[in-house]
Amino acid sequence: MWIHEHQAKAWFGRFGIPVPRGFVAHSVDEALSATLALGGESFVVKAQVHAGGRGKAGGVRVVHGRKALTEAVTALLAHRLVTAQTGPTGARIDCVLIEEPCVARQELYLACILDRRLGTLRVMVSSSGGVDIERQTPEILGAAFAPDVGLDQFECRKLAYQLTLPARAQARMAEVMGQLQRLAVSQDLMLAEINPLVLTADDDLVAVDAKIQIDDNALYRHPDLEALRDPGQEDAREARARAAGLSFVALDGDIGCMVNGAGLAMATMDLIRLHGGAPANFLDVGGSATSERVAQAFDLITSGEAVRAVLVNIFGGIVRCDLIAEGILGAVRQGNIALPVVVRLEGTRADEGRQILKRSGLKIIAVSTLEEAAHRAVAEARSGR
Amino acid sequence: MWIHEHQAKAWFGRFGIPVPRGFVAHSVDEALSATLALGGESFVVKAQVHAGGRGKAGGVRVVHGRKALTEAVTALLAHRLVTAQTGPTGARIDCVLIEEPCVARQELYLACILDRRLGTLRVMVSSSGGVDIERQTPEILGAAFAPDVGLDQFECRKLAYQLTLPARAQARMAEVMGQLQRLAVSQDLMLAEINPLVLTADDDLVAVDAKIQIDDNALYRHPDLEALRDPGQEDAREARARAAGLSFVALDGDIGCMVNGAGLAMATMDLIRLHGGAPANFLDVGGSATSERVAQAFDLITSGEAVRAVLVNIFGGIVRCDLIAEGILGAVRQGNIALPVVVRLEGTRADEGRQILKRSGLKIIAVSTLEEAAHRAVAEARSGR
Amino acid sequence: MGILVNRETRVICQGFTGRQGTFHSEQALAYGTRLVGGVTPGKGGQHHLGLPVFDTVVHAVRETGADATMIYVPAPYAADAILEAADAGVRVIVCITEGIPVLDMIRVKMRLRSSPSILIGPNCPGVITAGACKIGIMPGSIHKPGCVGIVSRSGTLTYEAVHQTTAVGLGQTTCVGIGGDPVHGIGFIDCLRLFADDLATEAVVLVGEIGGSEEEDAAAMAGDIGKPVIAYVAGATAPKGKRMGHAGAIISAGEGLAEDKFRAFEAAGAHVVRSPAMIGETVRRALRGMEPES
Amino acid sequence: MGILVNRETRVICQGFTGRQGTFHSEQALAYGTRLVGGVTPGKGGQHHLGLPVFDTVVHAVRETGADATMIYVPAPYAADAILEAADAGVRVIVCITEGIPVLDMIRVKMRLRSSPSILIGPNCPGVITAGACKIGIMPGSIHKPGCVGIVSRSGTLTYEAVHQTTAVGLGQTTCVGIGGDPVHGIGFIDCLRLFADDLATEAVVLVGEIGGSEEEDAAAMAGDIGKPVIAYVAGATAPKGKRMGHAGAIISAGEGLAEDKFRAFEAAGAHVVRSPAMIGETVRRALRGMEPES
Repeated sequence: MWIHEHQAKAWFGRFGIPVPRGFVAHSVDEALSATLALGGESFVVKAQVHAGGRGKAGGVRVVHGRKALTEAVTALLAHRLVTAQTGPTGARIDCVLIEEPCVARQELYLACILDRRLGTLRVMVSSSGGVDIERQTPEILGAAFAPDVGLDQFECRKLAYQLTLPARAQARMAEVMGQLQRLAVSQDLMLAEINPLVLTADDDLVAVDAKIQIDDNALYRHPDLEALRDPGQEDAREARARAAGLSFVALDGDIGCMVNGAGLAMATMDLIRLHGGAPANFLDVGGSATSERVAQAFDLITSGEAVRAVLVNIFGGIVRCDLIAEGILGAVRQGNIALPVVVRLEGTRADEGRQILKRSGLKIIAVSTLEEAAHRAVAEARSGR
Repeated sequence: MWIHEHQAKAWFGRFGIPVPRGFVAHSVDEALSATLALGGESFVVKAQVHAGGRGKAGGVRVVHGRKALTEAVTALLAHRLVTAQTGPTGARIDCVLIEEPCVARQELYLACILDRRLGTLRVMVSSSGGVDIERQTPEILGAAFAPDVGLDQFECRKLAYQLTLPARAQARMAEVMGQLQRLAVSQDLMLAEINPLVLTADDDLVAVDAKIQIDDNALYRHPDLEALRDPGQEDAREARARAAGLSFVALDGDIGCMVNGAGLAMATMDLIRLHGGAPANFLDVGGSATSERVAQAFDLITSGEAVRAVLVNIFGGIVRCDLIAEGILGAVRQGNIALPVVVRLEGTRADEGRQILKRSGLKIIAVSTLEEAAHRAVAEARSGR
Repeated sequence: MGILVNRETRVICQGFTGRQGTFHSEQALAYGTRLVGGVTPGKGGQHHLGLPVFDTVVHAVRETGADATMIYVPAPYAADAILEAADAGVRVIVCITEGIPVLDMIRVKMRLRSSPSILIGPNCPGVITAGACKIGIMPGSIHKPGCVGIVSRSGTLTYEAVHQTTAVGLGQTTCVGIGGDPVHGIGFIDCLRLFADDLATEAVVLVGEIGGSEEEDAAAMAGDIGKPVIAYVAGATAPKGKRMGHAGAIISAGEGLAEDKFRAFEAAGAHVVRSPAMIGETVRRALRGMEPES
Repeated sequence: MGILVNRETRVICQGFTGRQGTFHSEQALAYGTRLVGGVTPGKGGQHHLGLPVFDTVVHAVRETGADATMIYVPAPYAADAILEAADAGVRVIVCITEGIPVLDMIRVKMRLRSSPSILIGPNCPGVITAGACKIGIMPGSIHKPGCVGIVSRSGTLTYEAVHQTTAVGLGQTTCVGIGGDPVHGIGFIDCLRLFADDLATEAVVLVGEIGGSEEEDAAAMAGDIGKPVIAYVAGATAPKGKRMGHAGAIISAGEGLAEDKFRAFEAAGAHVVRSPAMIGETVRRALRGMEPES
């Protein structure tokens, strides 16, 4: 789960990581109040969306005076911001963060990430950060650590004192590093990134941006974190799928896919592409596919206008193909689905499932191999164009 | 640092360890209010002092009706309780805990202690607890654990399911064990003991007594815990010594001892005994003996009426014997001390120190060996009797 | 033959009396797995499916001589269940549970470093040696004793690989699902090593997916095991930054692309399969000696 | 000769530029200790007492080749300083700091288990090989190169033992203060082993005190080191349940009594000294071959 920059910065404040003074605004009035509280004439207006690349997309604006601020806030609030990371529909801006500007002598990078290879957490730090870090490939220092022990303070110093920074900033860096890893461990974060971490004129450090991702699997032990979720930032269907316990990703093709198992679902997508087609979505119906879930899944995968065909690929393990078949019939009947539906059932009770589909009288295209399923679905989608 | 039973039980409550319902009372009125809040006619009145052995000393009373309760509370409050662990002067009772009675099907024992041999914490549990546990030597199960990791929940189960208890109580025991070790680790406890942990009629567990000792060295990271300190439970001179950064223990002999270093101080006491004398106290003046500290130390070791002689034994390492000598002169003059003062100085600037004492004109008995120091101090104390 | 588990493996089930534990224990028994008991705290002394129930794993191991366990306990308790099994000296620990927090798995992995136990999973279908021992949720019926070893991050996609290798008449030795989580127990490399030493295994199918770099790491040794390795990687068409069902299946910061993984296998001389429908056929051809130029 | 440190030992000081670090570094230099630099974060690149200052221990070790360190940093940071020294591969870590929380020391000990570093202390006077290398707060002047090894939980009581062995003309090889805290680094047993192997050491004085059971554990091997062991235990007259200055000096729940410790040493055939004034004399007699009946 991603949270907003302003939420992440509030956490930073509580963990002793310095951030610019700022206020969240949901309206121009709130934004103007924020300027009074901040004082001065220059402000930074930052669109609060769950996506990077905001600066280049016009989502971060430095303004002088209240008139310019009003214009900037008006231009952002309730609009959608399209960045390199949002996809073409962009992300809705429900609020902005109004901050005092922070003059950077140097932009640094600091993050606490999951190191999959070692199976630990890792702190990463670089004396060159900023918007283009992914392209710069600057020298990045890092240290892996065990969550129970935490990153030792001396490890933080070892990293900080390798950076070419004033002595005071090195000491602050070691502290901020310690605080960031404590935050990450205490809140089950998969990613906590500060980019840029700004070196100020007086050799202090300020977290000017903040990116935090929480481990969804750990949310149960942080019931308070659910309040940080912003469903407005999720694709509406992805949110619905999550609520139903399904895994759904919207894509831009025309074949709706319902598959059991994430790996098989990806493989099905890959095969559609190999056959010249394009999946409209990815839906993993999971291991306990009841007829109700199948109906919900069908609803999701057929809901986009672009969908021209449906491909169901089920390899029954725990899932029983006969139940899936009944679920499909119900969904097709109930939803009045006129789209071509290609179904491949294999594994537990596959024969029974195929019989059910055959006897239904509905125009469901039952196939028996993966290859055939992809081939047929692509052909049906093409003919429906 | 020890805390009171009622403070420990408040912690237990917060960590999910069940305790009997109860209220603290500093007066009979408060005690009567407590009975109204508790309801019923039977109550347990427990003197709140920092010492074990309260039950046998009359500090824990089960009463029926409000009249008996008033009598019991009156008999305890503002009196001193002498138990096997308090010494002859006893401990002052400033408040009592009024609790609902808890019927025990069985009395168990549970504690989290420091395992010095392994250098870890250890949970200990026994299916027979109660007042005489130290004499019973019952079968005690235990498991050592690392504070960073905590005692694994499965380790708790391994212990709990070895106890001959109903299944529900075994499960509860595993939980309580986990909670107790979390409490111990989070609050830097050297000892957290529940004796008895009572098995109730409905197979639940209730902590009927609680004994907690906090690591003094760790108090700096728990500033809130200072509020739990009850200076009224400490010997007044021990409290004064602590405030001055000195280590002081009141004893029942007649030779006041000022020594630098705990080991040498104990050795000095031992030697006094070997020579047939008895130390009135133990005072470690520590490694930074300024004249001010020496004056405070002198004040402490001579304050008891019983003191008939003073023995100063300083082996200068960091401590400079000349400064000590000046401190002694100042203290003797300022405090108008008429007692015989035997001084042995050795180590850093010992010659200079001895010279200072010699030149002072005061009746200070300077000796050069440990043996002589003890011998002379005992002789002086004897002649002063 | 096969790896990790066989006809002699004595298996217990943690979470034995629960719904999932019961169902899959029945399935395991039906397949012929030597299930010897189970663990459910508080139910020690009872019997379930005709087998003894114990309060703790250490007790179960002492009484039954179990050397493998399958874990069907809910995610909040699964890490503890794994550690309990390791503490009791269980050799092969199969954790089916999905949804375990990453930090829990980091803690588990660190603790297991000093343990001889092998963890399979979590969030995996389990392990099966065809015709001998099934520990997990895979449908036993699709497996056929044979000569292909399979190791996979996926569940149903593994079944697909099994189905195809059965369909071409080769059958399987052992199929290991290593799980879809970013931090997990046994990995591709461990399994390749085990398959390399297994006399019955003549070829190895490795089914990877996007995310992380475990496939690249495994590719480095795929050419050295003396047996053909057939590699497929799911998610070539997955968008960047989106989690594709599995917690571990996400392309991030230039890492985890399917194309990079395919290239690594190609460079190592593995038999790369771009179509998931061609796994069985590719194994058959590889075993016929139709090696790709390398 | 002697143990742990000698003329070749290259020493750094952590907390070098602080008041304590400065004072005791000067003293060490005056004694002839080969002090080669120090560490104070934020002062790297400066010089202090004519020696280089570094920001980190790893940097100091790389530049100076130090293999021992003395730590004079405040209690809240001392555990981290110990771990930093171990991480940098320092062979002998001497921590003088008192007042370190017990849980910190538990954590440190657990981490050091997998490290080749030897920790001396904390809350100790340090270690000195007479005439060669002084690392700690002991007064150098009372030591005289000789043949007695000393190991002690106490500070000034160690000086007393040193003083007495010097006074009887024997002198010392190495004196190790293991510290007065309940959880500490090197212990009596480790030191007895080292002294056993040291050719220059002809007798060992062991100074214990009440609390814990380390003396009893050490007594078990005191008879086996091939050299006389002279044992004194402070606190025979200390009341039960009272902490006698040192955090570790407390008799609790029937454990830690001086009498039990004396008896253990007697049983092992050690030369037990009941009077702290008789330590030197007892060593002299022991070395003259006046063994007690055993």
